[in-house]
Amino acid sequence: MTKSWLKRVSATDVVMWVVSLIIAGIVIYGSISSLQSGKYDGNTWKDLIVYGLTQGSIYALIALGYTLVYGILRMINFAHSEIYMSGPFASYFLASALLTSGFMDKQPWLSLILVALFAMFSSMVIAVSVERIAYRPLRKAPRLAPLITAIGASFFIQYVFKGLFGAGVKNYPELDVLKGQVNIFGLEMYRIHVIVLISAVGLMALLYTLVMKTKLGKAMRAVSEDKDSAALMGINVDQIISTTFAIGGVLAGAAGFLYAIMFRQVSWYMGFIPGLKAFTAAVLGGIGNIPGAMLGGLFLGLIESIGPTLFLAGLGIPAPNQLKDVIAFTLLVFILIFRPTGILGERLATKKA
Amino acid sequence: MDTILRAKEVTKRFGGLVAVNKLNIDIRKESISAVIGPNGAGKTTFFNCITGFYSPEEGSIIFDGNEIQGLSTDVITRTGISRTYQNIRLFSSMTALENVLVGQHPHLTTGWLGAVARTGKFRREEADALEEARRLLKFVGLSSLGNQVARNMSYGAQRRLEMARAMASRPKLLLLDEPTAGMNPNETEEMNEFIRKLRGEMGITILLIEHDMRVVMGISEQISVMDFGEKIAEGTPQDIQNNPRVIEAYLGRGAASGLESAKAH
Amino acid sequence: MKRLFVVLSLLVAASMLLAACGPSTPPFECKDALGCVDIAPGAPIRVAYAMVVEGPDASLGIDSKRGVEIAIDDKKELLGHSIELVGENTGCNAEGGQAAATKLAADKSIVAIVGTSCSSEARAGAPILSDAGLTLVSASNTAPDLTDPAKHVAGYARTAHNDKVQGAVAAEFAYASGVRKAATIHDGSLYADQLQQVFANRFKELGGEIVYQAAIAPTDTDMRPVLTEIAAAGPEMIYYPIFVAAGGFVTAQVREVSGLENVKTMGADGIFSPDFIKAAGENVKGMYLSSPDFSAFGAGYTDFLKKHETKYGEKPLSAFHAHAYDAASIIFAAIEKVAVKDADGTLHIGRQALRDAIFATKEFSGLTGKLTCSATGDCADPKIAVYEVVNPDPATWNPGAAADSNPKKVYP
Amino acid sequence: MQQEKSYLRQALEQGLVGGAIIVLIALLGIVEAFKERSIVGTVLSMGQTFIIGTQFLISYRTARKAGSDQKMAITGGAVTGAVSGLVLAFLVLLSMLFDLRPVFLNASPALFSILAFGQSQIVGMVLLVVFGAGIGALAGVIDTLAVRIRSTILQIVAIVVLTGLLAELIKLVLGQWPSIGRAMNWMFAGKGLSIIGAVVVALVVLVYNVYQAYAPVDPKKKPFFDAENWRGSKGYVRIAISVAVLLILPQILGVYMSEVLDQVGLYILMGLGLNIVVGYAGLLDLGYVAFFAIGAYVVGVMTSPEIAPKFFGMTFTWWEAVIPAVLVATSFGVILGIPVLRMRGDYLAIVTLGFGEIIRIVALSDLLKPVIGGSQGIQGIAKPAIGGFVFQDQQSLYYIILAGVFLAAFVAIRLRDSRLGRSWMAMREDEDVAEAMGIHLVTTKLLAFATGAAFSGLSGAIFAAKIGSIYPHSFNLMVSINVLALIIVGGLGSIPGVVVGSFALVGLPELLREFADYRLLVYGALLVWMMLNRREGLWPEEAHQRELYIDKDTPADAEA
Repeated sequence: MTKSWLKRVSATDVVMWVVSLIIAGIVIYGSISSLQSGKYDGNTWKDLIVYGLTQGSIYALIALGYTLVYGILRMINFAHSEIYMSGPFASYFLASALLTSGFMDKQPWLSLILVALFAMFSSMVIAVSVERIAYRPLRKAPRLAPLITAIGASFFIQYVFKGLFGAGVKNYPELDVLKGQVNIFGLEMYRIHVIVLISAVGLMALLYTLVMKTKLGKAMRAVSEDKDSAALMGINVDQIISTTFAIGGVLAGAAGFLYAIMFRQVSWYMGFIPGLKAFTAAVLGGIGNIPGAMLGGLFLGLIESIGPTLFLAGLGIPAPNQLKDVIAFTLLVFILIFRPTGILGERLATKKA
Repeated sequence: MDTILRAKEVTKRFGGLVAVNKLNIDIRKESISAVIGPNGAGKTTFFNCITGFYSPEEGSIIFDGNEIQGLSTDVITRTGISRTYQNIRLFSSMTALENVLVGQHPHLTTGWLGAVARTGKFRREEADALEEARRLLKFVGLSSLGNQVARNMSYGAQRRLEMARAMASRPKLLLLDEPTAGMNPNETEEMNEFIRKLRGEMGITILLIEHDMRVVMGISEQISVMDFGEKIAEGTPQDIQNNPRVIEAYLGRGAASGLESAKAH
Repeated sequence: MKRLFVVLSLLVAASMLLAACGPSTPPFECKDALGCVDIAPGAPIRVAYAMVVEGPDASLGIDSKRGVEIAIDDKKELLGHSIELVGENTGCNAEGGQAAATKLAADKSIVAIVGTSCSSEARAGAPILSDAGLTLVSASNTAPDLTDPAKHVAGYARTAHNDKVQGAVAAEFAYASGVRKAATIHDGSLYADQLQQVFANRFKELGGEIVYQAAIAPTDTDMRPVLTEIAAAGPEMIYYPIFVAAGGFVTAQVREVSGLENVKTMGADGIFSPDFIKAAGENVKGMYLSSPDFSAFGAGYTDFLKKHETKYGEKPLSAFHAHAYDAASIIFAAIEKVAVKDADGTLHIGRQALRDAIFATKEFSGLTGKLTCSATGDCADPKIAVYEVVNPDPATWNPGAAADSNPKKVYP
Repeated sequence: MQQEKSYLRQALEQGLVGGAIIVLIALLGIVEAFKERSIVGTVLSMGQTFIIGTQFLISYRTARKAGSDQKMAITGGAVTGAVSGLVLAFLVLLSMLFDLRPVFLNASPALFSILAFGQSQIVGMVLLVVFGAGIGALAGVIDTLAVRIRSTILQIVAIVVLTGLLAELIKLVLGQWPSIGRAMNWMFAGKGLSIIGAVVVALVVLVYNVYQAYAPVDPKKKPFFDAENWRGSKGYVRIAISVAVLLILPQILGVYMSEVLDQVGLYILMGLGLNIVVGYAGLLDLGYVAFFAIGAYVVGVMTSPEIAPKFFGMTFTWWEAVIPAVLVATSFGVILGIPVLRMRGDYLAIVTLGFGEIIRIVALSDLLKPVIGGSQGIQGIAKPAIGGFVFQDQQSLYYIILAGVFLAAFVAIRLRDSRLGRSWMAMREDEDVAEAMGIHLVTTKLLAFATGAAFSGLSGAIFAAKIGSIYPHSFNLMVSINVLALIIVGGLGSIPGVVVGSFALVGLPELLREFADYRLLVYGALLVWMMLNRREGLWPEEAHQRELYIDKDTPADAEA
């Protein structure tokens, strides 16, 4: 019996276990020594968690765009990071117009809503146009072709924005209504964090309802399962795909807007890194899976925020924050080893023989 | 009795669904056997368990005296089991010859360095493999189509190419998943002849899944009938034709008439 | 392609025939060790830039390039010739620097070069340019080793100040203002890493303690985790000589982190710009910035800013436009000094003579001060001052020592 | 009538599209930036070429659609041209009404002055429409000409513009021999051609075309690269000549062109490796730069006098370091491969991408700064030397790169035609079935990964020697994306495709450096255009051409 058991264990399994054990060992040992060092009090951890969640909720919103598109077309929409960038970038001009006209001081909340809507709208327009021009003609092509167009579209959009609007960093106005702290359940939190968290969670809930409860959502799920059958059932597949891109664009625009009011800087290259992170988050949670993208985003934000301090600082590694992406990607590998289709699993119809 | 494959209490579940339930089947060496049953009876799942695509939760599969359940597909192939697929799965952008060459993979040994250095051994091996591939193509009647890309071949040719590819690994047991699906009566008859020839000339044991009762009754020596993942009958074609449970399983599914016509045949 | 080849070979053949028949003027005899550049009457004098004008670091190079362009506008003409600016993108990396240098080196009509932008470009590119007989004056390379006598490349000079000076002044100021525990942040760039290391070394020498040396990526936006980490080490000052985007994020977020509500903050010339003030927001008030001493800056600087705004429709993008202006001006002055005009009006510029003239620059009054080049090419007027931002409104940007200046000089 | 109407509507639409493209070009600052860059003397600047060229092409497209009706073709062309001019005039109008500059950086007075032909804006607007109509009508007229005349005219225009575009490079190459350089001076003006130069180029093209028209056609003549031409005794001569040309190329082209060739060569080397991973084995690897970095860093650490003595007590020569570099890169390929190769498709893509980033960040980190220099990089890396000869400059390093490329291509071809190559392709087509053929997936994938990593490591090792100092920033994601794009643009799975792709995506952008600001913009647009119009690549592998156009009724889908 032992012999047949051994036969079922390949060398690669052993290597993977060893790798996992080493990672787990570093994580556990690092965490214990960080916690024991006494350098960080409870407040520090609370802060780090809040930072992680706010950043993570932005990742989650972007990740939803990746996941929606992936779920329906099985393609990585590399240009999604630029869709995310274009919204807040375009609405920067609205924001500064509102600021110079004095309207923003008089009606800060209304202005913010206008700016947010404009950001979502701009991102949506870009998302739909990209789909129409660059992806739709490639519906029947093998998956590398749309991947390359996506990369091309991404460069194109970036450099068009840079060329049209300049290479410099643009700053969103600082608003008094976004400043200060509020007390929520006894926790002192910055108002801006609360706004970002609540908006993000609200949008995600909205999306979830849309996909799970409405007729449109049902059609989207049907197209995702099987395009040909969906078309036979009278669903306009192209239109559903466009709508999916539009929804992804709106969410990305919203994410960009939240980013812009939190960090107050927009630039033509701001999309690339968050896009990459959000895609990682989508995979982490299980690509094609909507709750997975949300979870993946929050998880990734959290790991980036507390990871360096928790895992690495205790090991005496210099400048651990520099390595936060290393932590994130290593954990991604670690999780995919044990759950090859992400934390919540892939929601795709996978066929085998 | 010389058994080549023995399935003992094999069970495969997908979530709550039991696709194969405590299946026991013995296959004699150099026989032609068939597994029949209505759609969704678990026949292909059973094939997938034998070939290692799925790992059964319970039970054991013994091939040539070794337990093979749960081993990976490539290892099982090397022990001498080969198969074709219900929906043809060729390497569609490779040529017919290349497809058969890939099938010979387990019997070629040259590695990375040998290929780069093009050693004498490599050249001999490649030449032999090519000759063998040509021979197999000729055997299935495709010798003129060696350089055709698989995707561009006719349906029947693709079926036969798939068999040539399966035979290239020199199996002791060949699993055929609906070899005559989508064929007209003439083609079906040719395929029957071909399967018999396979067993006769090459001494291969054949296990097939089939819907077409004419084929099953015509060439099988032993038939197992599955329904809802369980074996409901087993025996010679005559036994099966008269088995009331089998008829019941097929009734209402439009296959009863098939049975009738097979009887008349 | 094939056709093009045919066309070309025919052309070459034809013109060789023409050249054989045509009369040829006796050439001017060039005695320069590195050869001469000959400029026909009416032809422009070609000066090149080697800067990063594309990609994420583009603002650094575009900023310097504009400095050169304004210098050309101001100069209008040189010895009766117009000035033509050509140039290559260097990408702020070694391979880009090498490729650009190779291309510029192959163009025999180029007189001198303003560049490179990043120190890594200079390390890969300067030897190639220097070997080709060219002299390059960088406006923004600050890495100390470039002018280190052991490593200096003959044709390399710079108007940017050496990091050794700036980092040390920053440390001295910090210590003098009573800080004993400092933390530093760098962004993985050569510049920031070097500067914070010089700062840390000098600060320790003075008797202070470096409690934490952190690093971020230039593309990071959420600095609160790293600041939280720094807060746990309890510094009295954080020194982050990084660039506008990341520097803005650090400054904007530093007060949100508990434990850092009252920490002093300090940056360097990479963020000495109104853009940074705008990016950083309210929190920038009270922040210290080290930069060239503007009281030593020529009066022309405000004038320069005005021209910049008219010409490009925006404020300077980075910190080295004035250095680039000066680099170009030094080159122009040197050309005026060494160029020889012969009988038919052709201008001859000896490459070695030009190089010597550039290195001999003395008390040259430029925008960034009185410039004197050392034997290893350090031309900057190394007077570094520390300024305090007194007003977070970018519109009030007017660095100096006067009472209403912002930022206001506080050291030395 | 109906048909005519719909055709005119099409012409109108085309005009709007063309107008939008020109407005984009103008607002991106391209027109203004290249207003002084001449193509032909003072007659034609590059800025103008962009506007006129776009108008011409789009009108010509419209005219083509008219079919045989000559009047309609000319009208259609004129309509399209006029509409595109109208769109541009509208932009000028906008600029009169609003200050566009706070939003559009390049909407400067200078731009509108160019657009208005230096006239007042009102006059300029009228001129724009008239001029556009003229160009459009011209395009229409050309469309109606006989095929031979039309193609000659278009060729003349295209070649004159192309020569004008590359004039500087031609001058650069010719300038190596001062006498030739001087003798050819009359051809050039500024960065472009002189008027005489343009006329001469046009004449030469014309003469060539006339000659072609009357020359006897040899029906047996095969395309240059046809395999037939390269066999037998005649083939050996051809091969010998080709090799000889490759060997003297850097000496003819000069040091800058050699630099370009070197860069292209390094990317070919990487492309050949990634082609095995993606093209043969079908594994999407987005972190390929990691192995390039590892190769470079191993050479750096072993040969740099600043670092090597700390670890080895001595410095190694480049030749001593290159083997370890390739081996270390290969072993990293295997180490990375084991955990990730069980993942499928896009999971593999993101994990490899992550791995590439990990290597870069770790190289940059303060953690390893004492070992590999962190942000300060490694300097003083040794150059290869044989005997007393040092491969110092780009012209001599070319030979090292050439040797590397030949070695890699040789290995790639031999592997492709072996049992291993067949297993890779089988795996790419259908992983499950491949496994059922007895192919051990992990081993086979690992071999692909390791081979790819080895090529990349070799490329990195040569790169380190060429550049002399390496920094983590050189090893960013862009390199991986570039290599992936070039093998796909060249033709996935095709070895000549890798070469063509490298020249197109690495060589061409390097040659057209003056467009630095717009390089990636054009790169992006080109990638999209390529995939929409020529998906199989510039030089596709036979079998792949079929695979990239999966027709609907083919049941066997590799992705199923």
